[in-house]
Amino acid sequence: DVVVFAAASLKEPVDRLAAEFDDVVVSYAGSGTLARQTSVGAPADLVLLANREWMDVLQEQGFVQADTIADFASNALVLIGPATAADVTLDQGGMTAALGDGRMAVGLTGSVPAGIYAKQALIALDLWDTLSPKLAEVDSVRSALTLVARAETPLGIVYQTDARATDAVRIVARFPANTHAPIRYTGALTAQSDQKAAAFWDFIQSPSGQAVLADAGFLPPMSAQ
Amino acid sequence: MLHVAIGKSLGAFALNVAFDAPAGVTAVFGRSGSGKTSVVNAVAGLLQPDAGKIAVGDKVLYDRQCRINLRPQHRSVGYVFQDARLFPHMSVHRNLTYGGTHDMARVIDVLGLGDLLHRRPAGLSGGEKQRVALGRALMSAPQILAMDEPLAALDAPRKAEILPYIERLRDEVQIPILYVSHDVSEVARLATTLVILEAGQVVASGPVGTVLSRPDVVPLLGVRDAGAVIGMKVAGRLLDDGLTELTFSGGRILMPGNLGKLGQSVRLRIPAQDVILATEPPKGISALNVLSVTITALEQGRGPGVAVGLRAGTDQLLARVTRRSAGRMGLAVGQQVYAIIKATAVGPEDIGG
Amino acid sequence: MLHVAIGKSLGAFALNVAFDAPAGVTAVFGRSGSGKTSVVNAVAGLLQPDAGKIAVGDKVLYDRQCRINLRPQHRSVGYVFQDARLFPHMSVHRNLTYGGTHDMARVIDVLGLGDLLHRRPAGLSGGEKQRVALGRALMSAPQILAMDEPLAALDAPRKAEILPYIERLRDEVQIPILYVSHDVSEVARLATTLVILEAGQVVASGPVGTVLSRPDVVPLLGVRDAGAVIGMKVAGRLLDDGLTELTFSGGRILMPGNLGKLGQSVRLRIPAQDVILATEPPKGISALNVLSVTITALEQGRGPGVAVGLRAGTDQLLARVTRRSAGRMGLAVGQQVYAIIKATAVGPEDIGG
Amino acid sequence: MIDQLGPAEWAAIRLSLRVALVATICALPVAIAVAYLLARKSFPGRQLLNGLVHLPLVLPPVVTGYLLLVLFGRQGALGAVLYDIFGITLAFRWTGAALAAAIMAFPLMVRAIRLAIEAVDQGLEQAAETLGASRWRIWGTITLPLILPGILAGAVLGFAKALGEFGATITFVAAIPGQTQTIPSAIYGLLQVPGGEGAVTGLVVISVVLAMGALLMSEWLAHRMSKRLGR
Amino acid sequence: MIDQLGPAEWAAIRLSLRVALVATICALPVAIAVAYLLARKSFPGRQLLNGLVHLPLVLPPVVTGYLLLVLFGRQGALGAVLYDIFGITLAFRWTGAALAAAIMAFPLMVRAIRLAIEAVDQGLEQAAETLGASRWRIWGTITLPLILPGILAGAVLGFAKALGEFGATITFVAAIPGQTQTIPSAIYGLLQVPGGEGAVTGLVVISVVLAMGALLMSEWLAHRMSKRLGR
Ligand SMILES: Nc1ncnc2c1ncn2[C@@H]1O[C@H](COP(=O)(O)OP(=O)(O)OP(=O)(O)O)[C@@H](O)[C@H]1O
Ligand SMILES: Nc1ncnc2c1ncn2[C@@H]1O[C@H](COP(=O)(O)OP(=O)(O)OP(=O)(O)O)[C@@H](O)[C@H]1O
Ligand code: MOO
Ligand SMILES: [Mg+2]
Ligand SMILES: [Mg+2]
Repeated sequence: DVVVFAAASLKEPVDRLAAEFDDVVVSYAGSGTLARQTSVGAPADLVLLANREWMDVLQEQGFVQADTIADFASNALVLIGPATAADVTLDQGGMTAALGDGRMAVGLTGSVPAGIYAKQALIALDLWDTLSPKLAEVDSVRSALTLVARAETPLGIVYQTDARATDAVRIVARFPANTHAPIRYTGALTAQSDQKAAAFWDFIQSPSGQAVLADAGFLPPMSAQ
Repeated sequence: MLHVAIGKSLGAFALNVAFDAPAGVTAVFGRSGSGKTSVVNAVAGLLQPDAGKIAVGDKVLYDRQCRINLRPQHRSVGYVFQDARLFPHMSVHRNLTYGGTHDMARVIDVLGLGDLLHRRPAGLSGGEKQRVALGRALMSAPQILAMDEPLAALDAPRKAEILPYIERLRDEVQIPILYVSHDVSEVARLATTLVILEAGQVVASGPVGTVLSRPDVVPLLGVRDAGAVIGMKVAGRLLDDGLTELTFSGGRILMPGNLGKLGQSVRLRIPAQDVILATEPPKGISALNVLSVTITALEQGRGPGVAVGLRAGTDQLLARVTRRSAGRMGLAVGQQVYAIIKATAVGPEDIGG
Repeated sequence: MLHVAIGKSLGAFALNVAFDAPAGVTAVFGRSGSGKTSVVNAVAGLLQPDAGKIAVGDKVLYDRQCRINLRPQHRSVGYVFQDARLFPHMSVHRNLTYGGTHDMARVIDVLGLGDLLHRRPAGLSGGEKQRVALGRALMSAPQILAMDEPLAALDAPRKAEILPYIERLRDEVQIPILYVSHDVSEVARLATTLVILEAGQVVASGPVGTVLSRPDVVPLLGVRDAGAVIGMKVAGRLLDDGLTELTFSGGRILMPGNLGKLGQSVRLRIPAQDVILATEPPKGISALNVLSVTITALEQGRGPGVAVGLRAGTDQLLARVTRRSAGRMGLAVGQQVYAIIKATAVGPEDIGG
Repeated sequence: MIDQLGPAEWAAIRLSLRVALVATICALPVAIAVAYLLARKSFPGRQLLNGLVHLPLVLPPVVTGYLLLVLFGRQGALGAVLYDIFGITLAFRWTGAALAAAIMAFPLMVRAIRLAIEAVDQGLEQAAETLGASRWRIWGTITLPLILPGILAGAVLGFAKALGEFGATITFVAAIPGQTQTIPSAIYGLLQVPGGEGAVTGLVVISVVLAMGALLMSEWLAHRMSKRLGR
Repeated sequence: MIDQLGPAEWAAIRLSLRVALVATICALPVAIAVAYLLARKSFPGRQLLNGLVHLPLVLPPVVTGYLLLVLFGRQGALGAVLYDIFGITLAFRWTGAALAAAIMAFPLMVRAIRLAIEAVDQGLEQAAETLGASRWRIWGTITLPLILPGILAGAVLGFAKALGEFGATITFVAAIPGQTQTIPSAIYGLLQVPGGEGAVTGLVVISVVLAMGALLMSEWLAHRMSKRLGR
């Protein structure tokens, strides 16, 4: 079997991609967990991470084939609110008004990729100092989504792809791409991978593969934009 | 004072018991599994009968028909459990005062608990434990005291250590005492009333003297334990010899030891096997007590013994002789004979106050 | 056969015991806390002494100096615990055969266990439990049998049910038996040798008859339990009367019941308090046994009693009379008197085989 | 190791201690009551209650966290009631973290205490009854003191579990530094970034020391208690 | 609910059962041995062992998972030995999932069994000694049968915990469908996709039913056993 380690937020499209092949199995987890597992010799043939930094670590240590590293998708950061919420302007006044005495759900701003990007965007928009005490940091971007969907928090920052997951939320603002580092989904074949893994990796990057990702709301990789 | 008339089925075992316990000690006697503990538990409220009534004086503790069933807390039954059940995490003093401090000083004094107060139950000997349990029950000011084989777990010296306390209790505390036991000499020494249970039924009950000399009760008690219990008066003391003189309707009897104050009533148990019969007045004999008696009954037992009912004055005595002796002496009902009672043969535990 | 000489300190308690137990029953007697169980545990290997030696025949079980200390598994001590300790999760049959199947059929027969084999310990009465425990120990083919108060937890009827089994054992099994008890009548009935412990020390030991009639032992036993134990022979049976005739150096004695086969040796305990003395041969009296005896000692006790040592033939008897009687009859050492022993006064548990 | 801990980590340590202590102390009476019910009473739904108590043990912690959110969130059935009537908010407060920790520790506490209650000699309680003591007095003076060692064991076990709880806590109340970021959520964050190992080790050592300290103390206390009972 | 479960979910259910069963069965003998040591023997390091056993209870599961990865990964101290000598790989295999589950369940099992051992009347073992039984025979015929109810309780508790374990498992062996994806990691994955709630509910219900079933069965078995002992 081809074993793929993929970031949890990729589950929807990658499941569909894998279904095209008979013998591809995918294990989902947070990018940090995947990277650490790969670095102790996990039997992964292909790793798909939501975080460039970990890929660099894996490359340095020689766990991945450097020449196969490539971006295969990107994403956008959005602000979500409950289904009934109105659009929010991304400035001090708009944000505080929308927030009221509630909190804003984000991934852990120190470690979860979606949280790291959210922090960068808020700093760039000069909102960090005002909003950082009002954050509710959670272990994954999906937990942030759940908090908004359950109306526990009036706002949350997630990927554009996540916002599509439930009718209980709607996108109330989009963070301009220049407010945060590019959200790059990077993949690479591991040192132990074989021909079949390469075929799947090629398929992901092929137009039909890209169509599946686009269908799930992902954007094309930065290089292609 | 205490009226019990209850029915209860416990699995295959059916309890069906009715008796009245007047003031003084009522002994509940019977072999293992006969239902003694169940009766006491019902009185204390730890076992709910299926039917019947339990009352102390005019306080109804349980009445099926009137749907009265007081909780144990409200029954004022001082219960001394066979296994003491002292609270292991409390000092003796806290154990004693748990249910109240009624008559505290005197209870501690009577039971000799003064030196134990600051110790813990785990460090007490079996006898000490039972004394504390007794004290604890008494200090809760009970209207009736129930003791379930309080001495069964103890060896003879410990028993001897506690029995006098219970006697003092009976004489000093004016409440009915329900006393479960399977030891006849304890029963004879302490009880005024005796209830004998067998398989959950009362097979005999009444004043202890009457019950103990009933021939049909003998097999329940064991042959060696049959005997008469006679009320006597202390008539004098023979100081030189350390003897006490007792009188009763049939004459006088000398007993070793100091058996109470002059004029006091005492109860003396005379085991049937300790009575020797003679057709002529014996002479030069070490037994001090020779009574002139009339034979009222001769009953052949299963073994080699013959039970001889005797009348001494208005009291009944019981003697047990071998069939051979009975034949050789030509014993017959109505015959006048001499009963020889060896003074030392009646041990201290057979002499009740 | 069994040699014990050990020292052990248990907290504040110091055990220091030496005695030899020949074949037959050696009773270890003493009040609660005197160290009886500790001795038996040391023999069985459940308690390691600090010093000394334990041997059965020439098999050394423990020797401090030679650093021998056999594990309980290798001691072949059949131990009957006071609390039976039957394995609750096994049938009686599996319990019995746990340690072996030595002489299985006979053990089951002797102890009357046939009907119990498929039951579980929880359903057994106390007496049945002890019988199974005994059978289990026997079937492990022990070289010595140790019984720690096997009857203490039982009521009188249960005791009476088991004692005959133990007697048959003593007579049929040729191994030494160490028998812990605090009941003199049990001891007198079963034991050939008696070891009395007090506070971890042996205060008296020797043949049971000798020890029981030692005046200094009387306070350890309790006044009522002193008495002679005399070896006798079954000389005849008076079938009509259900009596057995026994002879000994001092004459003949008639006892109720069937006390063994013709010619068999039996041991008879005659409690001092059951002997009446007379200066003239008594006539027309229900007591069957009148022996001509010589007074060998007169000992004034603390109470109103006088202990009278008697010689009947070559055997020693003990009588206890009141001081008043002793005075009135003018008893003196060397005097020839008559001892009257009431046949029924010796109960079955005082007659040993 | 320890010197690699920044102020955020120390805040997490303080908070974790508070959360675990409060969780243990508040859950204890409930655990005792439930253990008592399960040990002593038979009522319809007894096995249901037993199952419910064990649920947090069986479910993945995230699911438990989600259920807590559904029940105790602002829109949740119980959460709304708590807020409207008592003005209590659990969401994103350390109190919510304590609730999550308490619920996860609950099965362990109940089991330990239930065993202790089942071991109490009911004869002693009967004796107290015949001495006229009310049910509550019996409970307070006989049963409770006798099961104290079991309660202690349950409390320490619960405390240890509460210190280690992560999944349910972060799902229910997120990880707000100083308010809901406990040691485990700090550790989780540190593990997600390259090079966080040093601080992780420091935090792990501290939580191990705390939990083991509690454990040892409880064994020592239990030993002393049983000595006092003269066993 | 149940009908929303696809083949991957059913595979996860089968795998979870296998993992939980194997974990319980393999951990049981070790748990019994450790419980016996803790209950009966005093040796230097006893408290250390006690602490070690409780460690998985205290640590966040992810940390336990990482420690397992570090120890039992192919590069790990123990993992390398196991591989070189026995050819066994644990990391990223279902056997590793079983190891993780076993380690997380271990403290619960040891505690339950230890209590049972402490409650055995040693007088019975002494009686067996005097009957000539060897230590092993005593263990097999007396001690073991008497502590069976405790072992059963420990096993079921461990089984329930093993069914629910997530953090350590996903960290140690990832969540490879059909190989290491257990019910909890399947739940985690489903929570990441739109509309996964139906299947999540199905999985939750199934794991609750499995654990509760085991729990009820154990209570019933324990009841029967104690009846057989005539209590
Ligand atoms: N809850 C119960 N269920 C079934 N049978 C019971 C129950 N309680 C008692 N029994 C039975 O009732 C009978 C009487 O028991 P009880 O304890 O009253 O006897 P006892 O005379 O006190 O005996 P002992 O002298 O052994 O203490 C026994 O056969 C006992 O097995
Ligand atoms: N392990 C121990 N540590 C301290 N003291 C002990 C220990 N074992 C026994 N003792 C003490 O040794 C003494 C003798 O105990 P032992 O059990 O041998 O007495 P016993 O004669 O069998 O008493 P009983 O008739 O009550 O069974 C007692 O005072 C007891 O408290
Ligand atoms: O689950 Mo991720 O690592 O935020 O894409
Ligand atoms: Mg009883
Ligand atoms: Mg003893």
